[in-house]
Amino acid sequence: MPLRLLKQGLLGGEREPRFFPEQGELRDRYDVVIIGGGGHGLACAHYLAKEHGITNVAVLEQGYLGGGNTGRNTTIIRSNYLTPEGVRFYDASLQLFKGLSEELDINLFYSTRGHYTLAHSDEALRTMRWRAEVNRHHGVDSRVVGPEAVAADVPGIDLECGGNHPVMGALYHAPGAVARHDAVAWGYGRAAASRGVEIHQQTRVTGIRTAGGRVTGVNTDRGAVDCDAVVSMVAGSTPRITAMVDLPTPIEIYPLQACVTEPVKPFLDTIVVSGSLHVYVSQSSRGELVMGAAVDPYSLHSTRSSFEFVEGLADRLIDLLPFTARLRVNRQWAGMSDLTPDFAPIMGTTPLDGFYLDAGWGTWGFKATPISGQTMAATVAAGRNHELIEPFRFDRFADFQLVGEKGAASVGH
Amino acid sequence: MKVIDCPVIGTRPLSEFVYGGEVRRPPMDAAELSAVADHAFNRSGAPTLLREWWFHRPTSRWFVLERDTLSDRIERVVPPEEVAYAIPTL
Amino acid sequence: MPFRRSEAGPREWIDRSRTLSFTFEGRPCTAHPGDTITSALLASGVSLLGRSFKYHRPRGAVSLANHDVNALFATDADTNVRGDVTPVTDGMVADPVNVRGSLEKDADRHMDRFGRFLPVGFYYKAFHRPRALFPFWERIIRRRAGLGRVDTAWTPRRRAKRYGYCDVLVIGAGPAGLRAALDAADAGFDVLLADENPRIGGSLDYQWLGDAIADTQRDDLVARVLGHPGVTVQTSTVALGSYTDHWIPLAAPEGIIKVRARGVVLATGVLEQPAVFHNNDLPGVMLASGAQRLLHRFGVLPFERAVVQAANGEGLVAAEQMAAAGVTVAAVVAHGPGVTEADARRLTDAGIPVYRGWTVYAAHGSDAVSGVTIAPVDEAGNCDADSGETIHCDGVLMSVGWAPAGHLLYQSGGTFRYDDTLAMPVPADWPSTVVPAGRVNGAFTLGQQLADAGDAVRRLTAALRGEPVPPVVPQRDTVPHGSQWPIVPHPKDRNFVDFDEDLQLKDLEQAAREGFDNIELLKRFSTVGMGPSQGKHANLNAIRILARLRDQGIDATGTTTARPMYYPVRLEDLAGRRMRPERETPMQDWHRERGATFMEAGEWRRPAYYGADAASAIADEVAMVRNGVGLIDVSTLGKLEVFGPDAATLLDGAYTMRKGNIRLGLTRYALMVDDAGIIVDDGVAGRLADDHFYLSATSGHAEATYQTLTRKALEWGLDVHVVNRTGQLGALNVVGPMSRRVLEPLVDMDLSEASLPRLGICDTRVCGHWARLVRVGFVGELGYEIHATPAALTTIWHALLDAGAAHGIRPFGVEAQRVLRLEKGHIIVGQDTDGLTNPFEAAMPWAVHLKKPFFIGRPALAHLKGQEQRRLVRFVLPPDHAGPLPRECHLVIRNGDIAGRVTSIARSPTRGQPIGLAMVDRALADSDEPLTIRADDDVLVRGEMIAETFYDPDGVRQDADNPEATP
Amino acid sequence: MNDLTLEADVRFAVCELVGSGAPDVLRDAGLPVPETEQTALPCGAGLVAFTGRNDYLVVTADPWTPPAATPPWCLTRSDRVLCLSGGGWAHAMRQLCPHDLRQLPEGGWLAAAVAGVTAWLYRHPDRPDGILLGCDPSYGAYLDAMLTAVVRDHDRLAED
Repeated sequence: MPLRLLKQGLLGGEREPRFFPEQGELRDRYDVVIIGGGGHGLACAHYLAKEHGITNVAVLEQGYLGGGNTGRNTTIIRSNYLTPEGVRFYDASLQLFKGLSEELDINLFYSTRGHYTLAHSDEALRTMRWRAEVNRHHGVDSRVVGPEAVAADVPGIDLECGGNHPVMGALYHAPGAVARHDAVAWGYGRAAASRGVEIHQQTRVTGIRTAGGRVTGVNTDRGAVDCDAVVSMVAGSTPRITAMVDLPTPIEIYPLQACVTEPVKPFLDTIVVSGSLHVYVSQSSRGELVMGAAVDPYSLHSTRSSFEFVEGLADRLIDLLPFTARLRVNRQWAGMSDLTPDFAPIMGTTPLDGFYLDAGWGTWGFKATPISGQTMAATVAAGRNHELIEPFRFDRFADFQLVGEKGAASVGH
Repeated sequence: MKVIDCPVIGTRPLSEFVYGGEVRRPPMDAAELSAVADHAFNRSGAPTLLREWWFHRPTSRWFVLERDTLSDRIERVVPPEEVAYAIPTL
Repeated sequence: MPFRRSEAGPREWIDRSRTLSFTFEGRPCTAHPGDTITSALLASGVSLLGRSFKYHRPRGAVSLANHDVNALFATDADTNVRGDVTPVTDGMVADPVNVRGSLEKDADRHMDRFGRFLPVGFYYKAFHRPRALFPFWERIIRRRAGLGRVDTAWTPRRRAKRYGYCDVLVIGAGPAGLRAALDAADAGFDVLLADENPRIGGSLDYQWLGDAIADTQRDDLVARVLGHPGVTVQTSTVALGSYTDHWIPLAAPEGIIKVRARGVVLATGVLEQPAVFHNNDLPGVMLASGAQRLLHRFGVLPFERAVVQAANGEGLVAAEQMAAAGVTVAAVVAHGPGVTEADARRLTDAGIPVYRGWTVYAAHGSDAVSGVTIAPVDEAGNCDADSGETIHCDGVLMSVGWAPAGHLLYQSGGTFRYDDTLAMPVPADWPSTVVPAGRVNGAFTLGQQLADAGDAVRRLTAALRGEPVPPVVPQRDTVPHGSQWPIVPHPKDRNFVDFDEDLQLKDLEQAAREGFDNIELLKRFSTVGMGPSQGKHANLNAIRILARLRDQGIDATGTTTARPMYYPVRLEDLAGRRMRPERETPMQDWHRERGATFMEAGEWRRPAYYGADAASAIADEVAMVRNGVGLIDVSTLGKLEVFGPDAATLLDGAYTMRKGNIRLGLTRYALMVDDAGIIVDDGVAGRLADDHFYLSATSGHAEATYQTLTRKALEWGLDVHVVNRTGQLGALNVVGPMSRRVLEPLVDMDLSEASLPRLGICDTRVCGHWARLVRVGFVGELGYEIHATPAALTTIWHALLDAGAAHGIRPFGVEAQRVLRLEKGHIIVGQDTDGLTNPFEAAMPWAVHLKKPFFIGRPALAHLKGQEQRRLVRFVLPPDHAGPLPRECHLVIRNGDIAGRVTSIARSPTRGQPIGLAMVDRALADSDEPLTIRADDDVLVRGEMIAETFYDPDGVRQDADNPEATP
Repeated sequence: MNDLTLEADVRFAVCELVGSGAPDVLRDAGLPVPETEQTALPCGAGLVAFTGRNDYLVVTADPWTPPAATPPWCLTRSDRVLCLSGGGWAHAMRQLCPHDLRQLPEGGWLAAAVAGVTAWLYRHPDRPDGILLGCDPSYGAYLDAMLTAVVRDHDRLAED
């Protein structure tokens, strides 16, 4: 029994400190206003305070902490991307994740489980090899394995997948992990608040004020505040924010859905993804299968669920893991993904001085939480892009310098 | 499942359609790079009433629908002539 | 008769004349047909049915309404089976889940004692320091996770789903639902009435049972509904959720029905809510409605001596029913205005002691209730424990209030507000075509329910007819039906708010204290409402607790989202019949018979090669095409006909190369890019008339190319018809030096270069059938693509095999074709290009005719020309290259960094050395440096870039009149 | 339950008439000309459907050859045509098709997705108790297999 629990058990919960201070009034002025109290926004606030000493910071959240995509994703963390810039960025994120429970003193249940991306065609297998080679070049443990290796790690898998899409191999990514998504936001929020950052929930930004080509403040439904810098970290709400400053972006919003089954005793220790079958699945520490698929087929600003999603997912999952047919779907939900044309994020400075963007996360925002917080904080502090995010700069589209992550387009998540 | 009511082909389930994205007009010859990039990449991402292309597979027919991307309501079927434009030819 | 069966009741579901056998934990048990696992076990005197998720506390039956998630069972073919609603079948083998050993001697039952050390959110607070120890703790925690165990040998039992349609879908066949169904059907609507229970009648069959008026109305309603031709009844059917545009999937016994209704009446009723007191989870503590269901449906008396906690008239009725059935009601404790002085007198007169202003403070017992302590309580809910009294009993009935089963209304866009009198949320607003009726809408008396249903159908009828919708005639009850605060603190806690997740009052208080004082954060931190019952019994009390802590109203506190599914549903039921659209070419059977190994190409399956051994088969197939004649089925190619005066304009606008100046009877390469200049498809465009072109497209992109062309025709206002002939025509390619000789006798025309030149296209007759001949050169030999109807193609295929037999003709597959085209240096879109490759990068500047004023992607390509940062290059490895070949997607390394990747590679039988294509950095492509490839095991392989085509650069082999090509 | 039978390969000559002048050509050949898009008229055992701008699908028992002049262009098709008949046909089709085919009147035509692939459906007045289904020949085997499975399940349920 850990001492921490022994103490709370014996002394009672009254002495437990609050995670987040009671919310006060908005100040008139902040150095930095971060829009979006999800993982990214709270992480950025934390690193601004911790690593750059900038503590006069407000995080404005229209709903509740971590209530957007931070609390709606399927918690997968990996760095087996296709492009060198992607691999470097996500590997840095993964390294931060590993020490994060200790740093934030909250158990994120960061759990390295190994990650299989199944290939059902020789085309997919080629892409797996490409990713594996780029990963290995950058010191990331990914390799192409045969169907037998998949079968050994995934009990009960039907390598024939019902006959239409047999598993021909897989990209195995040993560092692939899961973590409690909510806790990441809470941990960062607590750490940031402890250094003086203000977190304002149920505070909606209604406008961004500019003068002379730079940001001067934001308007909210609780009043206006002045500030030198605004950082937009709002994923699915990005186009609404960029519209406030007339900044056209290539971002489109698509719902991304997920579901869980009732809890059963753990049988699946790894994370399994199939791009061809549009399924990804892992089993949580509660025993639920956590599952997702591709984004919805058309753009929409909504977190409504659709029945087609669970139908399709169930249909394909039981091709892959036939025995799960008897499991029951307990709950489904959706988030709003902000997709870019090259499947890479848009980060850093923008043509508007003092306005910083952290967006375009598509379906992989959660895994980038620590590193985007850290690099965006550095970018805001220095007023120029951190070198790790320079390839993801806002104006790369205007220059036709897209990131090649779309090469792995056949494989999601 | 979403249902699309169309005056031409009747009430149809969404699964019969392919989404073709918003209606946009390309820049013509000798456009600035910025205009080209804007057309190729930028989109009306914020919630709005959007004209979009939708392809109905069983009848092999394209429709332009005006849809509210926030409420998901289809407000109007737009005649294609309204969005048509001429292209320069040799 | 088992000792706990009651006298037979008028509405019971069981057939007492027959007996079934089943086993539970290995012990033989009996049941009557109609019994659920829970009712049969209770009837046999077993009250301990399960163990809780976290603390492994003993649990029993609570609701008998599909909410008893602490009484889950495993059978040989299933797990997490809900015992309260799952019928016993003869020979069933049932076991509890989430126990180690037996239910009684569960090895984890001591977890309860450690509860104080496992407070809310404990797993966030410990086990992570030191980091190295976390995997150890995680293994322990993970072992404790989950409920039932799965068996990897289970196989899916997929059952077909179907669509269903009706004018009006009524969900819930209680009083309001029956009335609504009848009224809607009488109005001329086609009505579907669905109810989760095996019989219709709802609360009429237990809560109202014995009320003479109710009984009469029930018989009348049921008879009329069953007899009405306009009503279809679906029993044992759960409405899973409400989705966009009135789609409501119903989980019916025969499989899921996806219903689209024009209008929906939600007569879904209310869910009885538990009281929160010490040990409120002990077996023997039940919802009053649960006890009524048990008694009236299954003829089971759950107790001998019970205490009833009532905050409403429903609780008193339950007490009276229990007493009438032979249960000794030791006391009714009642607080709040829901039980009046007159009510109390009625019971007292009947010999039932009533404690008004009292509440249940605690239940006692180890594995079952043995007694309760009751205590006075004030209006604010403060309990005077010191004045408490202890009563011996073996059962507690809780009747302290209700929550609306409003999930589908919420999902339909409805909203709720808290009604202080009824002590429950009631619908505030809803769409005109999804209407609540009955108790879900706060109409509690039978009269109110029936009137409310009538009013709901009147409004729905108007909405469906497009008439003005009349205002709501309120039918909500004005007397209390629940307690505002059915929650009692206790120094020893174990007063559970959420039975699924083992959450006690203190846990929610603690979560709020730590800052999780927003209802959504409270839910996520504490996990309240996240278990299998999704908060059906927990959410309302959790909101009450938070509201009180924050000193704000229930509505201000908010609510969590009611997400589908209403009840968990099996993946195999969601999946339904397996449908995998698969396309076949006219030759598919022949390929199978011929022993082809297939590979996937979208919905098609194409022969990869013929024969058992891949390497030798591919080598032989390549050799035969180069030296003799081969035959490949290319029916999967996209085939589009373009007709009309603007045909040339369309193609000029859609493809990078000029099309308008193609001469009649000739073809030209066709490359399509997107607005960003990225290659998306390639093929061949042939001209058959001024206003008629024939196009091919890649197998995987044919449909998309068809869609692009038809859309652009509209967008550009062109007079043109595009017809997709991909599946309507088969196609083959007969190719190799002998191909002309083999084909000539079968065709009605001269095949000389003059008659059908290279890149020529013409319609002719082959084997007497209409066919289209195209002289294409993908594999670099003289060859003829023959397009024909499926029937004709089959004939032609066999005729070619016969005619070519003397020349050793053989079929070849995609693998050989890939080698052959690589020798010729032709790219495969999607393999040699990726999601960002433009034609300049693909080393095909010749395919971009910027002289055209416009084509898709031209604006981008005009800027990108000469700007490419990488380029596709040809390379060779030394002829004596030993060891394994590098593979496709192995990296090109330059100065220790990534400088590109191999996109295609093969041993060229013709050149006698490995050849390939690689996409490399421009600096490297422009240099004359060697090409270094990092192959398997980090072996660096050195190759050389070459400019010329690997094979037959001048194309003499494709000359129909070349004596070498046509020996 | 009514019997359900599947005729898996109804022999028709099928062609597609595309381009201006198509109605005249049909009329000259004595074939019916539906006036509204997405409707069809019976033509012997077959039908003529008006599928788009100037586009017609002609399904006849005997091969029909239009004049060689273009437009309109005539394209021979090899649609797989199946017939599902028996009183339960509309109910059975609910497993494969999201449309409420009870609403499809006699003589009604519908181009719709069936079992996930594009098909046309026609309620021929001569076959009041059934439906003609046509699809691209490459999907023929698949659609046949799906319908066969539906019929088989229907029979099995009927036996129970």
